[in-house]
Amino acid sequence: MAQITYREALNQALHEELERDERVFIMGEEVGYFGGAFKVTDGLLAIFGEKRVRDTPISELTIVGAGIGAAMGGLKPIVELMTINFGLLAMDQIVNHAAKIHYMFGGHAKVPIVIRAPQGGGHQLGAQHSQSLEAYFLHCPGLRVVIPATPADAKGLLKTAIREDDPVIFLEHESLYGMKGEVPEGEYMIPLGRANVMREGKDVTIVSYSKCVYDALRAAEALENEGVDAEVVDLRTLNPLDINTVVESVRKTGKAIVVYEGWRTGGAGAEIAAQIYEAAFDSLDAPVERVATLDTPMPYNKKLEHAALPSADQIVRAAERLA
Amino acid sequence: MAQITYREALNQALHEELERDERVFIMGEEVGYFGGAFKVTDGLLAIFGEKRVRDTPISELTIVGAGIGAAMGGLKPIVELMTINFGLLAMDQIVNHAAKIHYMFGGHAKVPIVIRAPQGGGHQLGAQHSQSLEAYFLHCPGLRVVIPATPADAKGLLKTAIREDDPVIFLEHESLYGMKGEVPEGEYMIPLGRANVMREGKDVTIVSYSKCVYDALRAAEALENEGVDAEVVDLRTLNPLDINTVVESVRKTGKAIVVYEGWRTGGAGAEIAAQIYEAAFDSLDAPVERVATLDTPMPYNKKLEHAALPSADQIVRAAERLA
Amino acid sequence: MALERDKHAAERARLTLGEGELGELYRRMVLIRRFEDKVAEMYSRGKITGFCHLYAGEEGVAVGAIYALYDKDYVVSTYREHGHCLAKGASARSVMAELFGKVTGLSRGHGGSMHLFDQTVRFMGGYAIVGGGLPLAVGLGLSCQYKEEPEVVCCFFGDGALPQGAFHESLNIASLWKLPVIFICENNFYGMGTMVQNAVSQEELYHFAESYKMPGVRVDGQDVLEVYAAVTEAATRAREGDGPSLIEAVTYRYRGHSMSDPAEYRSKREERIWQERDPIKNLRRRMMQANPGAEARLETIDREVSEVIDDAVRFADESPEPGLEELGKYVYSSEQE
Amino acid sequence: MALERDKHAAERARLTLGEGELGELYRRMVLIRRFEDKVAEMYSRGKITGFCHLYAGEEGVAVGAIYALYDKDYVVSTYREHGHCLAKGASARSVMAELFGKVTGLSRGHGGSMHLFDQTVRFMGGYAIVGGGLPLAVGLGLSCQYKEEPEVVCCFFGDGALPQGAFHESLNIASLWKLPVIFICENNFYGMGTMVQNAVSQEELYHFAESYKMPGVRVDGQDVLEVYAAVTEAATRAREGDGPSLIEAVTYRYRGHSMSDPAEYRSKREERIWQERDPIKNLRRRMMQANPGAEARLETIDREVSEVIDDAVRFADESPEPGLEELGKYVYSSEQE
Ligand SMILES: Cc1ncc(C[n+]2csc(CCOP(=O)(O)OP(=O)(O)O)c2C)c(N)n1
Ligand SMILES: Cc1ncc(C[n+]2csc(CCOP(=O)(O)OP(=O)(O)O)c2C)c(N)n1
Ligand SMILES: [Mg+2]
Ligand SMILES: [Mg+2]
Repeated sequence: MAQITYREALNQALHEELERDERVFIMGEEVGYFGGAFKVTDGLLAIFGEKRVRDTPISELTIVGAGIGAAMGGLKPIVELMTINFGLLAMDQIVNHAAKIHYMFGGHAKVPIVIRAPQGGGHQLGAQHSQSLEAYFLHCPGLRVVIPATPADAKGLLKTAIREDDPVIFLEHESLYGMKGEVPEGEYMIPLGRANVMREGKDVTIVSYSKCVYDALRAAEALENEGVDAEVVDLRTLNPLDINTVVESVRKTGKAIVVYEGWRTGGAGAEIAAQIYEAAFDSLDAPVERVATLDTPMPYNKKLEHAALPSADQIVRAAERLA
Repeated sequence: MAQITYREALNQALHEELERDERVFIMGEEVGYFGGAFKVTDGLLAIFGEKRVRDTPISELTIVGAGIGAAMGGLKPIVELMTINFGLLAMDQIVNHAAKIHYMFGGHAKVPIVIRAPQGGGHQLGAQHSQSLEAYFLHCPGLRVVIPATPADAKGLLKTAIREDDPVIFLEHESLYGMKGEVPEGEYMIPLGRANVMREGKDVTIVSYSKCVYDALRAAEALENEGVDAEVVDLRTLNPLDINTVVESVRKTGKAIVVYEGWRTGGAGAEIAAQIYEAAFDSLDAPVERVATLDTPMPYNKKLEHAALPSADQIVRAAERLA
Repeated sequence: MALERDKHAAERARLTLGEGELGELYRRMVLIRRFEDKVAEMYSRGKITGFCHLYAGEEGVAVGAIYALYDKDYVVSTYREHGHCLAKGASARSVMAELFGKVTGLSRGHGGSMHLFDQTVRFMGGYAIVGGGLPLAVGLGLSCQYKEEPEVVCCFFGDGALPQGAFHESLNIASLWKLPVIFICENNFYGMGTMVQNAVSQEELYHFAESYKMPGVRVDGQDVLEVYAAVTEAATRAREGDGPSLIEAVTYRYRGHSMSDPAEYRSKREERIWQERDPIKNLRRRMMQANPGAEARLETIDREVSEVIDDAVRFADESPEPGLEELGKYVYSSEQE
Repeated sequence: MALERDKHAAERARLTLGEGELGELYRRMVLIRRFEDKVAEMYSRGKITGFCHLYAGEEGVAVGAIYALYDKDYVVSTYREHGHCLAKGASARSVMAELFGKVTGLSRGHGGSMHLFDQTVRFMGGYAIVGGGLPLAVGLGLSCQYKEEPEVVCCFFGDGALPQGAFHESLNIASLWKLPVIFICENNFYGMGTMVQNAVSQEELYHFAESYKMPGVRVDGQDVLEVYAAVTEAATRAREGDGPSLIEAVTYRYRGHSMSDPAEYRSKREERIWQERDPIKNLRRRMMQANPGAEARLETIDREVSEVIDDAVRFADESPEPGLEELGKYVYSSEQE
């Protein structure tokens, strides 16, 4: 299998789906001539032309809304938000429209749109450019929320997302674009709602998604040296949420740490923890630990930013508290 | 003490604060001549004039943004969003601006704005007009989130909110406006971050806020007949969150039910539950029960809407499961 | 690029349309008027609940505009959409049933008055966020252009939507991409209790078209034929690939903003003036002038419409409510079956 | 209401301003240019990180506009705000320190290049959401009007912000309420890699003013005096209660969008043409024409500015980073102490 980057894996998925289905098209700011702010759509304009790879003005609300309308008109739009931070301008179209239309019209309308967006901190981009907002979309029935950690998942999940009939929020992590991994060529799809046990272990369950999965894996290695055998679960999608895989693991280990880059308070980790308690209360030896971003806007200073973000270190310390 | 409605209590708080401080003013859609879509600002225009009670066009993003700018310019704006559903259009100004400005400018700027909005379901207004979105604001450091249940709290907390130096999201429930209660006249302030034990009990703790507090109280009465003595805690504010009062109660009762009108998944109740577990794990006999709105957009049909919303009945059943 | 209002357009349209067609326009307007009157009655009897915004007085706009469209053209509307939905061809039965919250309703009782939808007649929904429909119309327009189909999209919204950012973004993009969208602003002078001059810096709303380099025109919304003529022209443009237009139809809502608004901010005098400019009476007068013998036919239409409305109410009343098993359905299409 | 460009405005301004004042304009432009060059150098040496958008080439706009203001007038800007912040009077030291992420920086190292703020000179912040600053400027304008103070607000934004709903909403409200806001669109032809004609349906951006019934004018942003003259006029209007204006300043950024953009979408030829229209050279030439003896003074200024910049770098370099205890501070003002 080829070793390619997360970015290339996404590009491959887009390429294949554009080729497979005439109704699929991409639109967003700088996705065409510029090749995407993070170069995810690089080269696609040259192959598929302006109709299928469409540059838009800076109008997040209407780009998303137009994607919804196009989906209702029978197309399969992929809308790229340059980063999720700008998606806050489109919340009305995402939450009040995309998520509601199928339901409020009694199932008669469908909105097969994929809204892709990079997110995350760690590059000293400051308070307005470093957010991880998956919790907002998790708290909105009608949306699917996909958040891949590996190049293979990025490809497999994006292809699946594009073929869904429901609106999908597809969140990429800015720090992962350059990461390499093995990615199956051609048709490769991963169903939504299947968590991935990335590392088996018996002493503690570390549940995570997106970039934090790597912090979890690093922590697991460190813990191994301390004689702690950690299991690492990558959720891959937050809606549907494969809580069963998590619960099975927690039943085995009796301990759980949830790691996520959103702010700690009210983040996806609170929901995941709550579901763990609800399903595996009797198996838990101690409360679920949450390792997340501090409840502060992201500071620019590198040292401060580093301290605000979750890290392998913090996971190790959480595991030690549980031990 | 006078018995007045929640609506009148809010109106009184606004009236007093407008009188007390020249810098305080109100703006929003229909707040002036119309007296507010829910009549909360009724009569204020006549007393204070157009400068202090300002009707705006339908431009949620810019009304909120203008409130932020006015606050930075030294005023104390109270911005009314006609309902929180329309606040989704202003998420960028709320999350990317109001919540960030103090921090990202190193403490040198202040944004003393109050954003008031009615929310909630139960009036057959359908999917786009029935949401309870407090969880979005809870998951945003930099914002205070105030969500009163009683007329007295509505007054006391609004007056406090107006005098805060930080941005406050002040969420009212559409079903409460007509509710009566005793409200102290004149200067009456309730500090943020103090939960209210509305009913003492020893068998189970029911934690709630806003309208659901009344469902909790009704459930407590019903449970009394079954010999279950429930304690009911009204959180009053979600940020700051007075988890201590809750934990103290749970330490006593060993059982907790969190009741909230947001969607179950990813709602404020997940965070509250997670914090209860974290602080009182050893006191808990069973997992915290969550009673919330079903994870579905709100249907119009009355019977369906009723079934989607949390209710006293469901709380009673949750308590029975815990018993 | 703003166009001067063409004062003869309506008269030319009358000459072009046969008496049968004029009768059809009449029928649709009467249908909507009677429908709304009945809705008001049913609302006060508690059969209809929630927010309910009636279209009485504005029939000339929906009917004139939609009559200028093909069946396969799309319509996007607001919460005040009963009229557009009926004009586009949805059955009175299924609209009334939706308002009654019945499973036989257009949206299976999930939507209610503000959220009608009928894919079969390409009525693409009523939306309750002011300005929310415009981006959707842009997307539908894009889908027509993309598929190289001749359809156009007709998007209705109120004067209250003008100050929304979505208006600007949508017109800008529709113009840039030359999308086949007809933006129809129903200027009834009020957004709830706010007069348009207190909400929009430019009172001649059609002038906004200039910034976006698209044709803009103001028409008399109380003259169904003038609306018809303007939309016909805009639709032709759009179909020929010449892009969007903005049409400001000046009109008036007879009732309050919603069933709970007594409209105390308006004067009785103003209301009376507009009642005299009634679009139905207008067309009736015009048809009678051209052919005094038309009266019998118009009266037949009136009677037929009454029967349709009565039948719709009966149907809605007798229809079952959705069962509780419907509650969790339709959140995700994948989980529907 | 769009105004014709007044070709003699710049020359009139030159005659009005004394040589000392012209020298001050020159000093500020040179300060910004040297500052930005130094920032580029420090960026490549890893002293400055994150996103960093330089203002080189556009100095005429910030300097000309802000020179037309009073000290107590407000300025609101974007992520490309070093120039506006310096022109408004912030010290090079505290701006550089902020870029270095130091606690002595304007925002204590919390903000970085995109989020400068200096209340003492009424520089009300750089914001990184395209269009995000406009509503804030409206609010600041409202606060001036409310307090019945004569201050005005000058709000800078790029051509890329035009398609944002916030632009429309803000101009509409500012016009309705006659707020003292000067909207200055820095049209440098690109928003990242997107040319303005692919983003805005109307290429003459100042024409948008018409819809909002406010004066709109296009000026040559490479002529600091022309900018100064236009903003002086707009500020006078605003101060007299006559409301907002829209000024489109045509300009050019010499570098890529940010430090990481090689600007491959532009031709070398285009870049060369604009280098020839350099605002600093322009003013220098004009001053020398009027008085050939000015050269010595200009060279002194150049030298002084170099010293200021070197000092700023030294200061920034030697300043301490914020301690970890700063991390949780400033989330809430109540918890700060
Ligand atoms: C974004 C948003 N803000 C506010 C409202 C509340 N609201 C509903 S209708 C309305 C007035 C709209 O007036 P207009 O667009 O003129 O339409 P009309 O009712 O006159 O047909 C308002 C403010 C809303 N539904 N959506
Ligand atoms: C709402 C939003 N969308 C997208 C971006 C990403 N972005 C940053 S700058 C920029 C281009 C802005 O161009 P322009 O307004 O012309 O300003 P210039 O950079 O030319 O000064 C874009 C798309 C953003 N910061 N905010
Ligand atoms: Mg109206
Ligand atoms: Mg630009």
